[in-house]
Amino acid sequence: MQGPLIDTLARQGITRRTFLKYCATLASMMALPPTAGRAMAEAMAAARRPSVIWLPFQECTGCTESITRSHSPTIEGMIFDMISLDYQETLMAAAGHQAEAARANAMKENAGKYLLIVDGSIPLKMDGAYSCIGGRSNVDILKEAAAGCAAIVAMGSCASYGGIPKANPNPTGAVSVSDIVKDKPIVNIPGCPPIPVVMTGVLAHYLTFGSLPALDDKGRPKSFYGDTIHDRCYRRPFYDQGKFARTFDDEGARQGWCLFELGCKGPVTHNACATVKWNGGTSWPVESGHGCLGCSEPDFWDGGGFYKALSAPADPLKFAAAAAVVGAGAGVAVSFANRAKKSAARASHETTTLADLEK
Amino acid sequence: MTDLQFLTWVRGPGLNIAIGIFLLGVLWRLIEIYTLGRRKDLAAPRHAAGASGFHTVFRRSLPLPGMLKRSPVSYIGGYIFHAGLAIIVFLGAPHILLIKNLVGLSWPALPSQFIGLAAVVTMAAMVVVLADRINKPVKRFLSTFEDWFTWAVTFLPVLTGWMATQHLLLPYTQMLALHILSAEILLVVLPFSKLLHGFTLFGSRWYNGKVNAHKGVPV
Amino acid sequence: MSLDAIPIHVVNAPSGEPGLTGNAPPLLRELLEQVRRLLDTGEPSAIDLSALPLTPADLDWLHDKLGSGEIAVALQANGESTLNETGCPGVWWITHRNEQGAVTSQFIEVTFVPELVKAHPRDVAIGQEQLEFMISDL
Amino acid sequence: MSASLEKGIHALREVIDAPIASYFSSCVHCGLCAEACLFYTETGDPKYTPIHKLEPLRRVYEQEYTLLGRLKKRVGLSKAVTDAELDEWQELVYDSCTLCGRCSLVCPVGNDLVYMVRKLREGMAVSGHVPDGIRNATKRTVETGGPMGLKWPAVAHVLKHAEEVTGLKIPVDQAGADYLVLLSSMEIVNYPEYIEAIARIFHKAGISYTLASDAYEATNAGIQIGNSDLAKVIVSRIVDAAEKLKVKKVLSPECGHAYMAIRWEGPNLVGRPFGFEVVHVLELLDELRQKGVLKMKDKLKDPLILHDPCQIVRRGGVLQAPEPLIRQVAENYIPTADKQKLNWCCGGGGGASAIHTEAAEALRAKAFKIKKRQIEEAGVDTMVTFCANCRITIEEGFDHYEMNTKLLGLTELLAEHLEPVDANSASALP
Repeated sequence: MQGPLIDTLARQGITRRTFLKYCATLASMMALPPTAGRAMAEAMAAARRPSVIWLPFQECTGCTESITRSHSPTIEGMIFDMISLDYQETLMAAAGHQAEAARANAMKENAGKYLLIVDGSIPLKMDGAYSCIGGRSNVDILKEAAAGCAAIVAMGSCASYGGIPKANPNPTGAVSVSDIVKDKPIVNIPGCPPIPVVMTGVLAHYLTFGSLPALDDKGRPKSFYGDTIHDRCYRRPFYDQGKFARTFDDEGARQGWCLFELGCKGPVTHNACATVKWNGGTSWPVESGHGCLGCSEPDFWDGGGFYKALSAPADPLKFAAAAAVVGAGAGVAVSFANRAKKSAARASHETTTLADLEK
Repeated sequence: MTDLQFLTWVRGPGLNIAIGIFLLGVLWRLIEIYTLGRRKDLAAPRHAAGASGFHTVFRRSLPLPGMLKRSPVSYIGGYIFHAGLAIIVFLGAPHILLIKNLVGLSWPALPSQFIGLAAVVTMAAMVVVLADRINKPVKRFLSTFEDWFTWAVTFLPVLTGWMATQHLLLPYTQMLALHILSAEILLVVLPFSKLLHGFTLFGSRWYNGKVNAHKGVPV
Repeated sequence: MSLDAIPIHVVNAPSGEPGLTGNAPPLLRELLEQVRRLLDTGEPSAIDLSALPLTPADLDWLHDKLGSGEIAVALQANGESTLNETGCPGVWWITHRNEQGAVTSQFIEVTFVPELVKAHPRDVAIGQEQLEFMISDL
Repeated sequence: MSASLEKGIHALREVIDAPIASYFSSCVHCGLCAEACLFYTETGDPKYTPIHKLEPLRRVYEQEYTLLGRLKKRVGLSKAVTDAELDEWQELVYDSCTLCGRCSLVCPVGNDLVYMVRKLREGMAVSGHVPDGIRNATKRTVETGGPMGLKWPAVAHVLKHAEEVTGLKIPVDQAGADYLVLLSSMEIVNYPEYIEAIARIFHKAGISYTLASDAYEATNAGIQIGNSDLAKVIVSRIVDAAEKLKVKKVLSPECGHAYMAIRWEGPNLVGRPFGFEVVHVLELLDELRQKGVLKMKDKLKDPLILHDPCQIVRRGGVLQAPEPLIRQVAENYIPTADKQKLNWCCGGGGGASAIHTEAAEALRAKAFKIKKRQIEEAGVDTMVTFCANCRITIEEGFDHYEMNTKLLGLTELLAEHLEPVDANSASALP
């Protein structure tokens, strides 16, 4: 499978025009200038395939599913043809020692040049014993693989921020890639799972320009995570008008009104779902009638309940009643003291005489 | 602490603590104040139309003839920012939802653009009122640390709320968390500062009206 | 079962979309600049319509203003794409759709012929091979 | 802490109540009360802001009756009230406050500021932080019966003169009369015409009345200095006399503080409701006017304005009587913009007119500018009022600004224009 990507694609029945069209759309999504589409296509068509090592840690394989099941005939999938995916447990034919050997080999041959993709969080408790591959802990493998890589792509919320394994009370001591690796460029592609085109967009950028795209303060590509779901949501006008669905089966829900009151986390969630949508642009959670869970934000699992509106208390009031009782008690106690003091003052009143007017 | 953790804290434990202190403080202070008692007025009362504590509670919301001209900024600025705060707090959709979650009552909201406008107008009025406090000799003379502090504590929730919805300066999540935190600070400060006037003003007006109504003077 | 059978649908299309924002007219000036540049230097350029805050009404307005020209190209490549010359020769309205028919991106290109329409030399070379093969078979 | 200061704090501890607690908790330092105070509007000095005058009371309230205040005091965050401070505040509480109560009308949160000043004076008085003028007036009232040291023989002399002028008998110590008529020293000394006017009007109306030789003085310096014990001593004389003579009603003279003392503070000072009614002379006159008894032989033509004394109108509740009465006798009455309960004080109430220090007199003169302006804006040469204390202060103001304005007492004015008395009436002198 060596040679320019375009030939590989041609063999799979993807025409040059289809590829150009795809690159134009990809550039548009990544907020690159219109001319970048062609530059991208040219660069990628002729690109040398970089070695990619994909390490799965404490994960559910949802991220891999998302990428590999992206819409037919999988242009996104085709992008993977332009990389040399030297290690991906789920996809590779090799197993056991063979697989491990393949990884070791790729790392050695492409030292300092390979791209490392990680999905899943890394458990640290009990010396990382919660998740091991071939007898070695994830943290160990990560440190070794990271040492020789050019850059790391943290795929999904687990690798980016710890994700569900890190959810309170975090029994395995799960952490993100960036918690462990500090000296390599890391791009986070959070989401549970992430949107496939974001993944391919980042790969395309890396292949075209030899660098990672511009990142925000949470290490996410700005082009996809720059706006919140709420900002781009087609139901946003209903929010502005104050029209809300109050249950999942009321008139408001049928009318397609805003799901804020049903706990939609769109306003605090940065992702591209509202514009890119899912399943080849078919739909996305809000369009299907369910609020955003906020899956691409750090610690979304502990964000105070999926069905609780953002402006509602995250927990039920715990000590309001007790505080009221204590306050009333304090007030009554002070009032008793005050009344006693005042009565005492009145009782000890000395009738004023003229002499008292002098200083 | 991540943004979302911060937001979740202010929505959870932070809110719990703030509402707890608020309830504790308000009850304590109100009981402390109103149980101090008052002597019965033994003089034979004079009755006059429009003279009662109840009347004064409402009548005192309007300036006395001539006063508007003497201190237009206090009155107009004061009306605008009090009305603005009321509109934002009681007619903003997320706020109504919060109230609904806390006490179960709910009513229709105003469009968010209108609330945004109200916030801008409110902030403008508050800035003008602050400038007036700095400029006017009497206000400056009376002002203590508490006056500046409570101004800031009242201003910040409006500012952060508005900045959050307009996506200014900080990401929405951080700004929203700061907004909620600043509102919580306001709740905590309220019972122990002059902001308690939101409650005691009714008592004060009523007492004033009542004492003078006994003499047949509608005040 | 089609998607329409699912009884959740937007009865009232979200408002805010109709109405002109005033963002479209300046684009005409930009196009004029780009056409001048094309004539002076031969350099093609493009405007990414999906990256701009344009409402459907804005797009309709723009579409109406530019009108339609003589050439309309339809490209079947992973969904249909249309590359239509507008009433202003050299200005092309390009819409890419996915297989579901949804618009994925939309451009106005200022060029003599859109790059996508031209056949690439390497593809032409493949065509040449095919023709030679056909002739050799005669 | 000095013994006198201790007494002062003790007195404040006794008088601080729920309204005061509510008022201090409501104040937002908006400063609007300053705009209602003539000492501020005429001087522009922010220290005359009414709420500032109450600072010592606020601190005592906070330190004595709030939990936080007690804690703050304990850790030194709230400093105790000192003699030096009260000394400084004496000017603010007495010289520059006439208890006019205009501030209580404007406070947007509803604070009754004058209510608090009156209470603060309880503490100021017993801790000795009072101006000499008011202290001496109080002493004289308690010791001799009146603030000017006037004794009964002098009063009897004035009464005799009035009888001669009017030709009417003025009853003294007559049990069972309808009205016990009270006077104020100022009227006796400066405006004896008032007594003549009363004699004529009562005669005309055919109402029985009496004076009491042991309770002729209605003014009460005790409520001005702010000491309830002494005020009680003074007011008790009237109560005792009224009860002894079994009168139905007690007639308060025009004097504002006298009315306040006997009508509103009286029952609270003696600690029980009165068995008789207290009526202000204008209330009686207005009642007579409505009955058609008060007929004028002619009317005053000069354009004039009315000065509504604070303690009678704004603070006393005699709101409706003055205007119909002035219209009864004056053809060209010009209502001022700030009239009735909104009227501006003359600057001499609350005992201020008794303070004769140079500074206090200068301040009073400054404050008087507001009255001067009212007169000038109305463009009149005549002002009518119905309070002896106001009259003295206003006359002083006229002198100070060398104004040629005429000042008239309402009751006298009415008496002067009253239809002639029927000489055959029963109460006429033989």
